[in-house]
Amino acid sequence: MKKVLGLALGILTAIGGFLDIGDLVTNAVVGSRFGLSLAWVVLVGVVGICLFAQMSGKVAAISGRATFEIIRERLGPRAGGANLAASFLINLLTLTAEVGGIALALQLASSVEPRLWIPVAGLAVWLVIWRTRFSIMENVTGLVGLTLIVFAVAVFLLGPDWSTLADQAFHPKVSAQEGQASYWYYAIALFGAAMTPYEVFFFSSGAVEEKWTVKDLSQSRMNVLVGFPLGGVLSVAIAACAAIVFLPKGIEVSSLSQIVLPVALAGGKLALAVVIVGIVAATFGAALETSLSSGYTLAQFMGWSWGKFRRPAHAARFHLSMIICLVIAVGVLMTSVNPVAVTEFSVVFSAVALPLTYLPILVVANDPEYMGERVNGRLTNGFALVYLVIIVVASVAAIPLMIVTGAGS
Amino acid sequence: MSDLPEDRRPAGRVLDARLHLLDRQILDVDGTPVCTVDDLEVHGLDGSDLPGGTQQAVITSLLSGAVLATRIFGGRPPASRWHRIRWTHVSDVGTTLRLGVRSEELDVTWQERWVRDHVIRRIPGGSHDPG
Amino acid sequence: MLASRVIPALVALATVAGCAVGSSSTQADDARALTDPLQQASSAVATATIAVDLLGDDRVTPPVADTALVDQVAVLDEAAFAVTTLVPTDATTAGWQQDALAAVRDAQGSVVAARSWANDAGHGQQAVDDALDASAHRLDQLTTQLQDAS
Amino acid sequence: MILGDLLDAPVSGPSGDRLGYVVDVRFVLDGPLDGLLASPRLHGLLVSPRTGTSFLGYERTGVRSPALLARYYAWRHRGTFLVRWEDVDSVAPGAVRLVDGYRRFSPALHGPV
Repeated sequence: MKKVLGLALGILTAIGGFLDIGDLVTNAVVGSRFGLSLAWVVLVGVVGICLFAQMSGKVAAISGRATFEIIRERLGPRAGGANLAASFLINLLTLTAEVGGIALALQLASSVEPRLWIPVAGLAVWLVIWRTRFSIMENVTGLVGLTLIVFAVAVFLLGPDWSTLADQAFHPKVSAQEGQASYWYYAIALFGAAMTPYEVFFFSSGAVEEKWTVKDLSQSRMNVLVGFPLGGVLSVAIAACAAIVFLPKGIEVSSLSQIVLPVALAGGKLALAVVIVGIVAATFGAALETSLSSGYTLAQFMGWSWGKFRRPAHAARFHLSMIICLVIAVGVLMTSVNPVAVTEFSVVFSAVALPLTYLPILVVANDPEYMGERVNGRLTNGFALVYLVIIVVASVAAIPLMIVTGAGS
Repeated sequence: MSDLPEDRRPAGRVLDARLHLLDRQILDVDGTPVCTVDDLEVHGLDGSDLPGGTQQAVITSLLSGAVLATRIFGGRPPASRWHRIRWTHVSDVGTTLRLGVRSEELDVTWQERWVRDHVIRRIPGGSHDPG
Repeated sequence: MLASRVIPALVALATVAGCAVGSSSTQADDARALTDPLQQASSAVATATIAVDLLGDDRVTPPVADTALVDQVAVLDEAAFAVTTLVPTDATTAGWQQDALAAVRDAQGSVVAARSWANDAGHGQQAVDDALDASAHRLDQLTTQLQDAS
Repeated sequence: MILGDLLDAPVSGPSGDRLGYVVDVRFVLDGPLDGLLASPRLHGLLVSPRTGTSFLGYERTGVRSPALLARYYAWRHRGTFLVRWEDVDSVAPGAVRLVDGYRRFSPALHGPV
């Protein structure tokens, strides 16, 4: 019984933890402009993150080594250091977006302008990192984030024309008005939103934090293989809501306040309250994960003592670097930069940086020195190579497409 | 993989520096991360560095700190800025290097101690287990 | 490795590319450059309409409606900026620009009025809805006209 | 000397002809006992005709999968050889010179590590 509960908890947390501000914004924007014609990208992204997270979790559980230790060791200080610089900056960008997302969601709940919420949100994130146990932190935000299921409920309540939605999803067409370049630019953005590198840093370091062993692998595999795809279903539901309400009216999503309107239309104030709680939990959870990831990447590269399971005094530089990152994120947001715009950039750059983290993990997952007999099987390697190609193509195409489309505008 | 003759099989374990030593995590006797192997110091047994078959050369210390910056950007730090961990302290070489001493007792962790004493311990809750 | 050096440069480039709406050469180019902000304005007015209707039906809380409307004010600001910074090629397109600016300004008025109403300070919902409808209609007409010209 | 002095240094033969670059340095744990372990004895240098890029370990270990990656890295570093430390004549900053009659060995690592 206890085992079943543990399994259920893990899966529910994975669903709730899957969505962050990047998924929310990108799916809604894409839904309002392209309907469900990019839903296939979510599928590709979800399979990719399952594969990648599963591999890095397996490496961490068996060898006890987290992702960035491996990157440093395999790529050496120069290539590894460049990788660190890129990953760290993108992580910081994502952290900024998430903290901004918390503030925007709190604005919806209170009408108090986001600039007043930003320092509060930053402080709250830090307090949780400073004082709360890892498992509590992960389970609470994950479970509360599960309330985002209201997007899926809203799709049914809106009573859409299902054949239109199915037609968009299964026979993707690019409207003449949007153009091929925009379509593919948003395809990469969606892919980057589903496969953000911080999820992998967090997942593998979390495995070390929670002291996973080989025994925990089947549980983690279930969490990933069931939880992430269900999280992907919620992503598509967000896009569907926007496709049903906004696409016919020619409305382009550019703010968080628009994303919640279809839910209110479908379910009234109650649904609205639930979705706001869900967005706060999802962005707050992701803000925790990205802050920790910035500490993890830096500490693992430098060989510092790290981990939430230690007292802050026993991982001093790790905690100091997270404090500095949060201060920077809050500082950037206080310049009145639009968090939604920051989010859009962060997901695209996530796609750009993905090969840098993916390749070393793939290599180590095949190294018997680390993995013993549990090296990747042929099937996993087959999939992994297909994804290596997809990831490299997306990474190379992202920036040219960004320039051609003027960042999708 | 090549037509070259096989080297004689050595008596001890073979360690290729880049593959097995450099950039690996160093853990202390309690399993606390200390630093990474940023470079290695090698000396001849008679103290000179000359090759030429007259004498053996061995690794005397693991280095960390400023040598990382020079491995990335080039150049060579002055010897005064090398932080050494004597090979004497190494107890095991695997996917990590284990030491037989505690992290506290080593020179290389001075920054960690400085940040701990001047910043982290001064913030309330910094010395307690997460609740 | 390349990424760390190239990214900042490309961000700058992308930003510049994104802002390069201002200068254009033919009538068709001008029409196209004006259509984008007009569609943006239409999107803002349509969002405002949804927000007003939902508030009228008591399906959203006042803070959400207010936030949605403020966000649309910001979108209209962007649209107005894009229209005002266009350099027209000739007298005809200069006329279009004036029309577009008037339509966007009108939309701004409607959304601001809607926000006043949402904060219990304006006229009744009917008046607000009518104003939004009229703005939407005006924007649509002008957009169609410009699309035909481009 | 520190290892940074040796790694990536150009290697030339006895007559000054350029042979390649030091891509790795091989040690063997059979030196005099130093604390808990034997000290690692400098056994030889791995010299590749091409420079740069990490090996990712493919060249010398038994790792063969994913096959495409393994083949690519093995191909990039074809021609790599091992020279023993006895066969090194001198190490000046940025230059390694080998003795007359130096011998090349296969760079492969023996058995499971």
